[in-house]
Amino acid sequence: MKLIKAIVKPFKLDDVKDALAEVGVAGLTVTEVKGFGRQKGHTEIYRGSEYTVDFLPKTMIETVVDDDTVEQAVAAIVKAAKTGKIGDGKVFVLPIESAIRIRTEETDGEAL
Amino acid sequence: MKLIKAIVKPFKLDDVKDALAEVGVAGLTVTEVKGFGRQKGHTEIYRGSEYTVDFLPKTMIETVVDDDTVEQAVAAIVKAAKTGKIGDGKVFVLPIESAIRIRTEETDGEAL
Amino acid sequence: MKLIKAIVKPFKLDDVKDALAEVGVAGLTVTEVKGFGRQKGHTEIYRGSEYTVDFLPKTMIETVVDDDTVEQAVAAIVKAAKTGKIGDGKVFVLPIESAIRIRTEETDGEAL
Amino acid sequence: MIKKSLYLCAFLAATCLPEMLIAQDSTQAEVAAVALETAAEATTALDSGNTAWMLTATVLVLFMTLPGLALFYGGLVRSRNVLSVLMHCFAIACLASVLWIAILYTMAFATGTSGWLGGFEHIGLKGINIDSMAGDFPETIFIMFQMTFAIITPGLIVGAFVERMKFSAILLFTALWLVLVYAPVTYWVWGGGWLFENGVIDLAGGIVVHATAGISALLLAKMLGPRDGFPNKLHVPHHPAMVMIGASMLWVGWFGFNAGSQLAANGNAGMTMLVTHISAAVASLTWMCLEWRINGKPGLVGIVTGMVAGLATITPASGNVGPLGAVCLGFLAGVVCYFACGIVKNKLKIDDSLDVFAVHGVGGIMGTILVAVFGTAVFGGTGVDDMVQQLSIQVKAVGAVVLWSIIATFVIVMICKFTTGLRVTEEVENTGLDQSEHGETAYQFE
Amino acid sequence: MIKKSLYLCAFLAATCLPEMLIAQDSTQAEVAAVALETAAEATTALDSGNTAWMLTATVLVLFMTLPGLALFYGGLVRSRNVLSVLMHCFAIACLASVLWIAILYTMAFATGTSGWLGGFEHIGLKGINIDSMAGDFPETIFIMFQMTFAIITPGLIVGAFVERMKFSAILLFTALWLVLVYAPVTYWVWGGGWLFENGVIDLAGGIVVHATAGISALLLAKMLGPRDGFPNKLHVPHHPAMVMIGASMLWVGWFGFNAGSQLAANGNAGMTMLVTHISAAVASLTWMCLEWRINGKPGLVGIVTGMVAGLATITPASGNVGPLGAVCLGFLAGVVCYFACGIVKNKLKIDDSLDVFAVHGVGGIMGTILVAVFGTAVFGGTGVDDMVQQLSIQVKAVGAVVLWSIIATFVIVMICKFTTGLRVTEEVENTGLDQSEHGETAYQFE
Amino acid sequence: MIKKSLYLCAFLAATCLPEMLIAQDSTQAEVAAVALETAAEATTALDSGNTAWMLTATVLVLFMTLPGLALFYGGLVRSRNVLSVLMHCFAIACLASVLWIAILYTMAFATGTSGWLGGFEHIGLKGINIDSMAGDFPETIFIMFQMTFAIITPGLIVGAFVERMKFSAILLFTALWLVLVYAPVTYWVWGGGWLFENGVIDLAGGIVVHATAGISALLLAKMLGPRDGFPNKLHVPHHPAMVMIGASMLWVGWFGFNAGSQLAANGNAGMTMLVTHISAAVASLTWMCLEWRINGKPGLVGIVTGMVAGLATITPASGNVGPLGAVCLGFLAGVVCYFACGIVKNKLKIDDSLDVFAVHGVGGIMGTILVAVFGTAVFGGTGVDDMVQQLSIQVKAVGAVVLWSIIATFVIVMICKFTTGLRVTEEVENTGLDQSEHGETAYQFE
Ligand SMILES: Nc1ncnc2c1ncn2[C@@H]1O[C@H](COP(=O)(O)OP(=O)(O)O)[C@@H](O)[C@H]1O
Ligand SMILES: Nc1ncnc2c1ncn2[C@@H]1O[C@H](COP(=O)(O)OP(=O)(O)O)[C@@H](O)[C@H]1O
Ligand SMILES: Nc1ncnc2c1ncn2[C@@H]1O[C@H](COP(=O)(O)OP(=O)(O)O)[C@@H](O)[C@H]1O
Repeated sequence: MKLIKAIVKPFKLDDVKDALAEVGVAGLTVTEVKGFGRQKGHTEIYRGSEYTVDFLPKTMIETVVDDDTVEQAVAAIVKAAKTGKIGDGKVFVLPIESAIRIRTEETDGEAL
Repeated sequence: MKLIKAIVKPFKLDDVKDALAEVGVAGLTVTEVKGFGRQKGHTEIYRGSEYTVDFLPKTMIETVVDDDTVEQAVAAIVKAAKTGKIGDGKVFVLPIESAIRIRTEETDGEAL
Repeated sequence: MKLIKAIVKPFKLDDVKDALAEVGVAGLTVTEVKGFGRQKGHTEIYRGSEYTVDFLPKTMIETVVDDDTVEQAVAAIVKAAKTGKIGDGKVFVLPIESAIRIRTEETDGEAL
Repeated sequence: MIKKSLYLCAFLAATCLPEMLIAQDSTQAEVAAVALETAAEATTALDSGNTAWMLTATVLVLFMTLPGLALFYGGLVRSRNVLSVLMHCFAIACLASVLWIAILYTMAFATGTSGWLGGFEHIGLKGINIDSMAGDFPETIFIMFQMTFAIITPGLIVGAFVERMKFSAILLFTALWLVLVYAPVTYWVWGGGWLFENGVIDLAGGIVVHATAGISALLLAKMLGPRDGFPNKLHVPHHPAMVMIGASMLWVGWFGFNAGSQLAANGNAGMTMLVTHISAAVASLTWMCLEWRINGKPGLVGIVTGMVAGLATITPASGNVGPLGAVCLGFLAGVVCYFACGIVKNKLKIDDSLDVFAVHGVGGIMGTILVAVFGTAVFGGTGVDDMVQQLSIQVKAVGAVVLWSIIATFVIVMICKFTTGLRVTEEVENTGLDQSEHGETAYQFE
Repeated sequence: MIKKSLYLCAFLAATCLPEMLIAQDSTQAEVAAVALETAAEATTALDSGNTAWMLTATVLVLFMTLPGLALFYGGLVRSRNVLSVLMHCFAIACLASVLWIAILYTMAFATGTSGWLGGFEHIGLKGINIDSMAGDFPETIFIMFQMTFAIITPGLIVGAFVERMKFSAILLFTALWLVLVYAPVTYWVWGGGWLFENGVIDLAGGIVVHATAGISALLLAKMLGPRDGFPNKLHVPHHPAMVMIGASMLWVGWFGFNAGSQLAANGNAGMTMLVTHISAAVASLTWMCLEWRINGKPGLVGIVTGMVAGLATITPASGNVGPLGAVCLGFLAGVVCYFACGIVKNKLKIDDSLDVFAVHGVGGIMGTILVAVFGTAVFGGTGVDDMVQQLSIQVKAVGAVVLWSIIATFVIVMICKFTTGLRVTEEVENTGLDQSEHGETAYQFE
Repeated sequence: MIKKSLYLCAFLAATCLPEMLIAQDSTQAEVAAVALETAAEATTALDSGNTAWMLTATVLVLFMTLPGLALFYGGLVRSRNVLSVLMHCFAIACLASVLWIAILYTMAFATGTSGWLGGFEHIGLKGINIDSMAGDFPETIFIMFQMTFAIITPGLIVGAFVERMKFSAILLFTALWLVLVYAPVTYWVWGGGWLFENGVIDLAGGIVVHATAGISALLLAKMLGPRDGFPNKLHVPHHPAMVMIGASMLWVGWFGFNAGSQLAANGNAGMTMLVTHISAAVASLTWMCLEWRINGKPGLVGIVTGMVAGLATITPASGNVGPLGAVCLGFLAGVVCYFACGIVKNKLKIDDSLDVFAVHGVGGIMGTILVAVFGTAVFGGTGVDDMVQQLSIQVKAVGAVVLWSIIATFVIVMICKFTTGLRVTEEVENTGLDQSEHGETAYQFE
């Protein structure tokens, strides 16, 4: 099992969710985050003074998938989230050692 | 050391925290997240139109524990967070390579 | 590649970001979290009644770096985030199996 | 629901009978203070200045509830229940408005045949037209002005049952309470009823508004039971700024409430405005200093609570005290209500969640009684010649109203219990009323 | 931009010519209802009470837009667009104010040479001074009072184009719309023009405000196209509490709107206030009950929408109906506007995003027509003697104004399309207008 | 603390002596503009219309501070300091109220023995009763109306010291500032003092309110030092919608401020309302256009700041200019204050955090001086016959008041420094004042 951690542009969330559903991933957890990277922040100007806003709003999608679904899932995310413009984000894959569904105490593959 | 990542129903946060304290886990980090899974979202109806709310509010609890505490900690979380109803959430366990406490620069086991 | 997960005091975010930039880490993702640890929460008193606030606002910084940058990056974070007072936070290091930049589909080292 | 409440009315009427016979002695109010001649009798010419002020005052008092009180309360609850609180206040306002024109106004202000209840000649506003006068301004405005009081009074009770009471129960409770408590007590005190006859002083509702709401709130909270987590694991107010916004609106609106109750733009209204303001300011500072001293930190929720306490306390007295009396009442409001909050929670162990009783009930009752003291010339007041006699009238009035509020509220709550049910399920309480009862989410910041 | 709009004026003037000749027959308004003698002619003495009320009413109506309407609308959109909505309302208010004194006031209220457009004698407020009177209060206040109507009317249209229209287009649209639709229609109905001559009833703007804004909003929404995701993937209102705050301000401000339109603090104002309130309360409860029944849950956004529907509906009728008529109108407002919302979205498939047409347009038109019914003595109303005749006048008036609004709005939208452009790019829409168009972020809670 | 301030009073009194002797020549104001006869002298009958308007105006001005100004400022700071700003405004309002009745009112408005300070006959409101009149309305209302000015003026200064000043220092500063700056200057200009004698024009407080607050704010900000991160690493306003809500309340309330200062509901009040509104609208649009041009994007915070600048600028002039003058003043307000913001930050490098000086100070001073120009008949104004002479009076008045504000503020800040201390610790600043100073958290959205 792997944890896929994708950081994408906020308005792509629905597309990514749908794309994941299509490859059979039906569980995910979403966090509103702020990102800093090549895409530079912006300045907001109030009363003639500039304020630098370094961080941009991003959405982090975390989903745990079976080993053999990882590739498809990552591909699905990349496809759905891509705009081709800077700031599209990243996908990271981390190892998971175990998983458990709280309601049923099923573990690992069954827990997803 | 392991990172336990538990996604639970928001109102269970206090119970989980207390349960973890009981098995000696006294440090944790909490994020408000939105979850998508078997438990379906809901519709909100405004002025006669339906709006689908796919994501449900969930709480993500992350805690790093020693290898030999993992099992108890997971069990404690599961017990405290369970309502038996759909949407109770998951617990994932990830490997951690190192830890450091910023204040003292203690590392690994001592850092927790 | 590793994922560095640092939980720090919120007002240290800018310092940490600058410190990371100095060691060449220019991508990171930030989440507002609530922390529970040795630093105890506080009580707020409204109309003569005490309300315990167990959780303190913290900022979680996640950054994925090359294996050979990890040490410097962790050191930079620790240095920048330290106040020496309780509640300074932790740094955890997790293994990453793969990374991909959505925009270009570059992978691993290139994706960062 | 309607059948049941009618039944109750009958029951209560029967209960009241003996008392009514006793009260029969008291002659009818010769000239009702709130001079309500029907159009036929109206002789006073319309005064456009007073009319302008009463229009404005009416707007101000409505503003106190919508959105003032709603925000004051809404900011104090958890974020998952804030919409429900706003909904309670809003729906109660609408319901009270409709009941007011249907039946409450006539029960409260039409000339009655005994000292216990007004007549029914104006049922459904029968007989009211553009030319009807209330003194030197149109009766329609008097109806509206008084309606805003009937709106805010059950609104105040919301603070007692937030985060756990069923919406249907709230509506039923409100309707019955307005009919059984608010309308009769208004008649007794303002409409020419027996307390009015006795010469009770209550300019703007220490008895009619704050005592009734405060006592009923306490009893309702007790019967409803506490919120999950009471008293030690409750959550902090989710939005103190919202509390402050609401409180500020209450402050400015309260000038309509108190100075408007003089029913004219004159020197009395001016003095009422002045003493009202002074009491609010002094009570705020008093509460702030107490918090600073006791908790180490002066808080925003605290200072604005002090303000509300100061306003509730001066309300009945604001037509009789002078600046000195206002300073004293404000100070007492700050001190007494501050400690009352703790007592209700820690000694009585009642989850009167937003301190309706401790702030409004205690304040209103205190002001009602103390007007007998601070309304004397010694304290720069006017209208109280014989302090002791007035004191006894005031105490009697408070006693009677408190007693009646308790009896009626008890009955009403029992009715709700066995019809709509009182509380939401534990699951609903956990999820929050916004989502579960109203299908909405308060903050969707993406 | 200015050149273009002048050109348009000329074009429209030419178009109107034939109609104007026909209308020539109608004699000049002998005594304009809104009695605007210039200072020279003024003979009525100033009444300080009426003046006080008109000052207050003006403040109340401005408060309806700033911040009332802005919040009512702002809470309904996504959090990434809330500032843009507030900005629209604010900028429109400023722009309307400047245009009002420059040219709109004279177009709407100066004595014209035909029934179609007011004169130009007060261009740039020429000839107005401290002593100018409008009846028994200063004309300056009349100018201000009417200005607040010219502010809120284009403000209402904002609800049709939120989350996607270019800011520059909004400004241009508003300017042209005020000149081509608002000012003429105001003259027709209130300023002594042909509909006024015909005896149309519209106390506070069922036609002038709600019908014009509602129809234009619908057409604009259609021409602009829907938001991304319409109709099935839209996002829920981001802040229902903000909606309720705004709605409450609309409610209290509406007393200035309706009762202020009586231009005096008298019995008419009182009755207008009363029926206005009743309609709002009844419509709110009606809407709430419908939602409860149909969706299973009574929501906050719903109840306050009902309130607005009730207020829009009573507006034209509030000078003529009695309490019973108000109850009926409120009930109809709740039912009809409720279903109208669904029809616009699901049947017409127009993204009139915040239901400007379904709530304001439908309500205003309904009230305008039904005043002929409920204004009769049978329903306790006043001023309508011959129901059938009045009905025909009302329908004619609505028809003419709707027609003109459609024509003019179509032309204006085309102008905007070819000058400023109408819509933001898809990327801007995705990012949100706050950031992209105004460079700001609404909520920075760290 | 009290001892110290008394000592300071004595010191200042001594300092003033020489000047006082010089001023002795000027005869007592024969008939104070703000005609304050004590009850004994009152002969004018009460006018209910004017009374109604003054009651309303008082409510409006209080509303400007609570919650208007508080929100305007609160939205501009970081989310961790918003409650502290609301607390500052609220506590200052209460403190100013109490001081006003205790001592400030008599210092400002009782007949003094020199042109420098009012008498002490009304200390603690001694001698004021229900029958006391101020012209044709009750003196109690005049006291309240003026009190709301004493509330908002130190409230304005809050913008200079947000996010870093100790709460105790704020209270001490406010108390001393009201006694040493506000009350005397009010007497000079409005209470019959030497500037009043000289014929200075300042209808509603360009000098008394905006110049004093603006200058003192600038000096205080300088002495206090900048916030951590100034000027390049500051944080954006956390809640522009809150800023806009507050600004809107300021706008509507400002009609009470300016038109209320005419102390009657008459043609003067009407014209004042009109020009006030025009200036606000023009300044808003001007600021918006400048931002659009210079930054590429018109922002919400910008347009509402323009509005405040427009209102501050017209304030002193609003009794004398006509619509044309208002357009000019509005335009100048937009341009000059816009650039003043940048100058204070970038040239003077003073962290006058919310631009109190650049907006209020500069605006108020500009309006005070330019009333001599735009108040002439040439620009459609009234009351200024000799422009040059009036100009010299206005400049002299501004000069004297600015000088005195600087001296007194300097002394007061030094006093605070050595008693309460001025600034919170760095740790407190980092954590935020809400938590550290007031023990509360602003937003708990779970
Ligand atoms: N090394 C990293 N570790 C964690 N998150 C990162 C890293 N680099 C970028 N990110 C996240 O990805 C987002 C997009 O990255 P950015 O460099 O701006 O654009 P792109 O992905 O198109 O190259 C950032 O805002 C940040 O949230
Ligand atoms: N594969 C997954 N990866 C990450 N988070 C998941 C995954 N599946 C579920 N979750 C999280 O767990 C929550 C509960 O899951 P759900 O399937 O609704 O109910 P249950 O856990 O009872 O089967 C979801 O809302 C989501 O936040
Ligand atoms: N075992 C843990 N797992 C995850 N997060 C932790 C853990 N221990 C502490 N934290 C996080 O680090 C923060 C600081 O820890 P704390 O024990 O209060 O102080 P210190 O790091 O100075 O010892 C906590 O608020 C929490 O967010």
